[in-house]
Amino acid sequence: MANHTIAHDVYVPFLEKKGIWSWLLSTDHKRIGIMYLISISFFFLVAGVFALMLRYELLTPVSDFVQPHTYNVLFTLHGSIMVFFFIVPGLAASFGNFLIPLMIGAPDVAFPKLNLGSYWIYLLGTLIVLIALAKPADTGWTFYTPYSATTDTDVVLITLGVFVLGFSSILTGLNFIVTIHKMRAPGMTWHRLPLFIWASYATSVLQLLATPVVGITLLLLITERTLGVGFFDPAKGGDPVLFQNFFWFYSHPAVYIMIIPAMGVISEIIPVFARKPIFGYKAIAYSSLGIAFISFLVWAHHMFTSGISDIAATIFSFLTFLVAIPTAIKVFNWTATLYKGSIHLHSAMLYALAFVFLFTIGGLTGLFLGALAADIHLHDTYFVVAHMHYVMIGGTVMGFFGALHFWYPKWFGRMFNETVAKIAWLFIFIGFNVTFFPQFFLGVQGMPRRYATYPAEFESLMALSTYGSWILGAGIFIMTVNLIAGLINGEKAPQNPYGSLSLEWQVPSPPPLENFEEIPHVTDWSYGYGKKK
Amino acid sequence: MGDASVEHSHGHHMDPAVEYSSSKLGMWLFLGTEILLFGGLFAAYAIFRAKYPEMFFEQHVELNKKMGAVNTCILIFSSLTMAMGVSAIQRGKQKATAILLLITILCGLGFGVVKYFEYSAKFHHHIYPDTSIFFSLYFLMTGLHMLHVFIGLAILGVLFALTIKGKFTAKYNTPVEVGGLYWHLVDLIWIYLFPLLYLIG
Amino acid sequence: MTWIPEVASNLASKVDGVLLLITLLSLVFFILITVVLVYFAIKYRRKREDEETPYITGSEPLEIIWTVIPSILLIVLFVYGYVVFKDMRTPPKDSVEITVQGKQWLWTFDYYNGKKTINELYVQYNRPVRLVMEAPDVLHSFFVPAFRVKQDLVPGRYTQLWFTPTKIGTFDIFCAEYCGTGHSAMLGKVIVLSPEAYEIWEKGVKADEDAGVASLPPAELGAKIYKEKGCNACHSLDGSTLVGPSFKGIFGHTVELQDGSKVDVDENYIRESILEPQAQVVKGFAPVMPSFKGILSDEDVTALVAYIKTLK
Amino acid sequence: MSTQSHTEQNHITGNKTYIIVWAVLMVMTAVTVYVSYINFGILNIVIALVVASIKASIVALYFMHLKFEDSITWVFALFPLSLLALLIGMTITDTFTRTIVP
Repeated sequence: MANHTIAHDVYVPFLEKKGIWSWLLSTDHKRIGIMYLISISFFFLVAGVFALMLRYELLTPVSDFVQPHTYNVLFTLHGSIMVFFFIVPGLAASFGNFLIPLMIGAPDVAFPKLNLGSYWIYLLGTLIVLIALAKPADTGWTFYTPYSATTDTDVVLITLGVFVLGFSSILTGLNFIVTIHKMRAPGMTWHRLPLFIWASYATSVLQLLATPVVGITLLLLITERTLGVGFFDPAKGGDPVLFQNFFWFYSHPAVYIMIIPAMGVISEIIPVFARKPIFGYKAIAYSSLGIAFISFLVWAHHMFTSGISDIAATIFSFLTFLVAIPTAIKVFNWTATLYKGSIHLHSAMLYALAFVFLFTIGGLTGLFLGALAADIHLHDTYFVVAHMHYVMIGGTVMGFFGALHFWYPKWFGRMFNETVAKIAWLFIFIGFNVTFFPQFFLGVQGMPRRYATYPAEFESLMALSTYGSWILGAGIFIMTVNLIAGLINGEKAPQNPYGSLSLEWQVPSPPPLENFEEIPHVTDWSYGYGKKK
Repeated sequence: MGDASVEHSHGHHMDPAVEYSSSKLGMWLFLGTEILLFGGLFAAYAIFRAKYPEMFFEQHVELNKKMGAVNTCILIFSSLTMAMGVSAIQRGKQKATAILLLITILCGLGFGVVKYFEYSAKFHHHIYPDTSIFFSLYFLMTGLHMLHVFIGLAILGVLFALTIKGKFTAKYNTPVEVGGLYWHLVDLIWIYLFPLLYLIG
Repeated sequence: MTWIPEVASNLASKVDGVLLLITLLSLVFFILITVVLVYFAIKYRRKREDEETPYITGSEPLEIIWTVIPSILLIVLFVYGYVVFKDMRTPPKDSVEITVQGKQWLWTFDYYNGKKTINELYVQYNRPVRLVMEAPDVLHSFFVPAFRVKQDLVPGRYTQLWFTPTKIGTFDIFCAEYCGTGHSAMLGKVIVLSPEAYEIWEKGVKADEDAGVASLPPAELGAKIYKEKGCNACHSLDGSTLVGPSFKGIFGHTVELQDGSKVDVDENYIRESILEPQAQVVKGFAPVMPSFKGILSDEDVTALVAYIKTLK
Repeated sequence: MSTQSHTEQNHITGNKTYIIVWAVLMVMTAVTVYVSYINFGILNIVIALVVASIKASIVALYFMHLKFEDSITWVFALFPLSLLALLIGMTITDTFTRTIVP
């Protein structure tokens, strides 16, 4: 054990203080990050268990494990919790909080108290939804009207909870934007910023400006159920499709709120383990902003069969193809970064490579759904389910797991068992593909989503998918146990185990209370690996 | 704010100039969010106004134009006193600031009182949010706006109390200016609500 | 196992063309990226800790190439998707018009000659059909995989779709927009008849299959109705619970109602439950069954009662 | 970004400017109310919205000091408005171009 008694610069790791209030009242971005990390991981596991139950029910074509209503409730909870409690706050709130000040050389975010407030609002939202579980909604996470306005399950509370969570998301985004604008260390110019920061910035803009629209939409749904307002009720002159327009105005950008931070993570992991400068820094940086911007323009591609006008469908299909371009550019640049590198297949790097591979599949299958004629056939089938999970698990969750393994030593000051981590990765990679790849075929064959029972002709592929979910579940279980075991008895982590040049690795592990003894002066970007000619 | 139980406050480490510009930028960002929160209602208004012009025309006459106009004047005046209050504190005039803030608060309350009479007149005539699409819009838009008036009043109340306590000076007055921005937004939204609902319906 | 459902409409092959082109392009890019990724990951594996790597930060020509080429391909895909979409959205003038109603959780079809069917859509081989669709309750979506057509039904307005069947046979109809508890049971069939068979069906001389109907014993007629009118979507025969109570052994049984009172399941209770389903709902089930008044004749109801009696 | 922070801090608008701004706002309010009593057809909407937008701009520029803010504040003041325009524009495009079947 090191002796901390040396006079001047006493190193107090931020994890030093104990006791529940030292957490719940802490305005330290690293502690708030951990609280988010614990919360979102908890909800990820809970919603994951729901997913396993859903898949178990789908093992056979008939209802034998749960009844259709229960099945519908389960997929509603699985979707709502995964989306609003795990993946939207997700990387942004946990790793964003932890990393943004460290990476830009700041002692904390711009508004530390507001940051803590955001977390409390998040907790409040979870509390409301917890109460809503007394009579859980069966609407699906999309809350489409008129069903959501008429079902006799409790839609009001769960949407109110989501509304509250939205404010947490908005305030976090606001905080990060101001932090990135105002708190950068001297010399940390925009073009020296780590790409995770660019990604976080783009995400924050989306959180700030897309979330209020879903807020008001859900509020309108609540007033529809409580006050008898009829904007979405055809009997009162309203339009159910309007709800979808409003909902997707947020929820499509929300997809990018979920995925862009993961893209940022990948852009950090790959150069470190390839020991190469990131290829096409500016292209990756600006494509994050580009994706964020275009994401506002494509929402109705979720609605090609919903009864929107053909003109609107055509415009949105065209714009949808545009968003594929910046995304493709990123994939090419990540791949090119590996060229002539010195590649170390650390578990974090394996997750990063899995991300590139799976996200490519997710992105390419998106083309099917963006093309008007093809989408007519594939919409609301398992093809969409598979595509969405390839982007969300293959993309975001792989990025999340990669981030967990990559920054684990920095955050907690300990190491996990690398061999076990690799085994877990293998399970997750195989399990994921076995679960979701067959669903592309199911979708093409016409198997609709959200079916509690299904025609027998789909049984073999559905069963295969269920078996895959068991492998995936096992992988996540092994990974969780491994990471928790590392916290308890892992080796002490060195300051910079991978030789990264980014600022967060230049402070001790775990970082001290206010990050830097002295605010650093930045003179170069953080990707200067390799030998300059 | 002013949560004393927070273990270690980073705020003190921040350069005041950075803190000032950060707070202002933060508030502007929040106003952007607010605009899009109202945005859903504005979009709904646009669609249903275009779909049912007759309904909007026939029903908007039920609204009391005079009361709406009075409230518009009240809010614009409160914006004036708010802006003057910010200038006053930037010059270090604490007393003038307190008085101006108080007038702003009274205007806000006055707005609330007028709105109260308007709402009760509507209820008296059995007009409720579920009466028609137009009145749904009327109640939701003005209701959400009213909620913002109340939040604004709460902020102004805190600012007023702190001004009296002498917390703000020519050097440190960020909260007054930032709070003022919020109050102006309340005015800004009303500037649109008034003609949309009362005048052109 | 087939990769794709059979091609049974004029639109299906066009949609398959789009699917095929995107599949090919996707495969090219997928293989390209995967091969390069795996090759690099193996070729440039770190062998020694002190390996030197070159300082390469990017390449403008490459950036331009991999921006421009995908952009062009994407525009091609958009245009192709749009051209076929336009076809799918433009019904020919001479289409046969059929009104479709989707409600929780069955399909009804109204034909121009006053005929009405439930969960079975009769169309003629090689003759374009235009479906005008509406929903009284919530969103539904009419989806026939073999025809590659899908369109949501939206309360408060009409939506449409069209197709020309190019294969005689029976094809699945799925509801593809989530609509509540019975969503996955909201299934139907499109029955494509040859012109001759269609003519017979059209004239209502319910020729071949229905010829003997009148003379069928009631229980057998009931069994037929049970399947054709969609009772099977919600009521099982094997005792398992779907949306509504199972028919197995229900006759002569005493059931508990929502308000806790009890009622014997006799002929009159079954009759009432078919014609006025909301009157006495069995406890634990949602009051969601539509009325079959006007859809089932008295004889039909009697036949159903007779059939339910046989389900011990 | 932080190059011009010194000017921001020091700008104090005089009360005279505020009162002029206020007077303009009041006059414009009177104008819209007056115009609303005359029937110009579709022009009523246009006039009301144009006047409201001018009023809103004046409030933002002077009362809210947007005139003296840096470019990033301008971006975040205007970008939400363009998104709002997009939301309204595209939902309207959809709603009013749906083909009417029978």
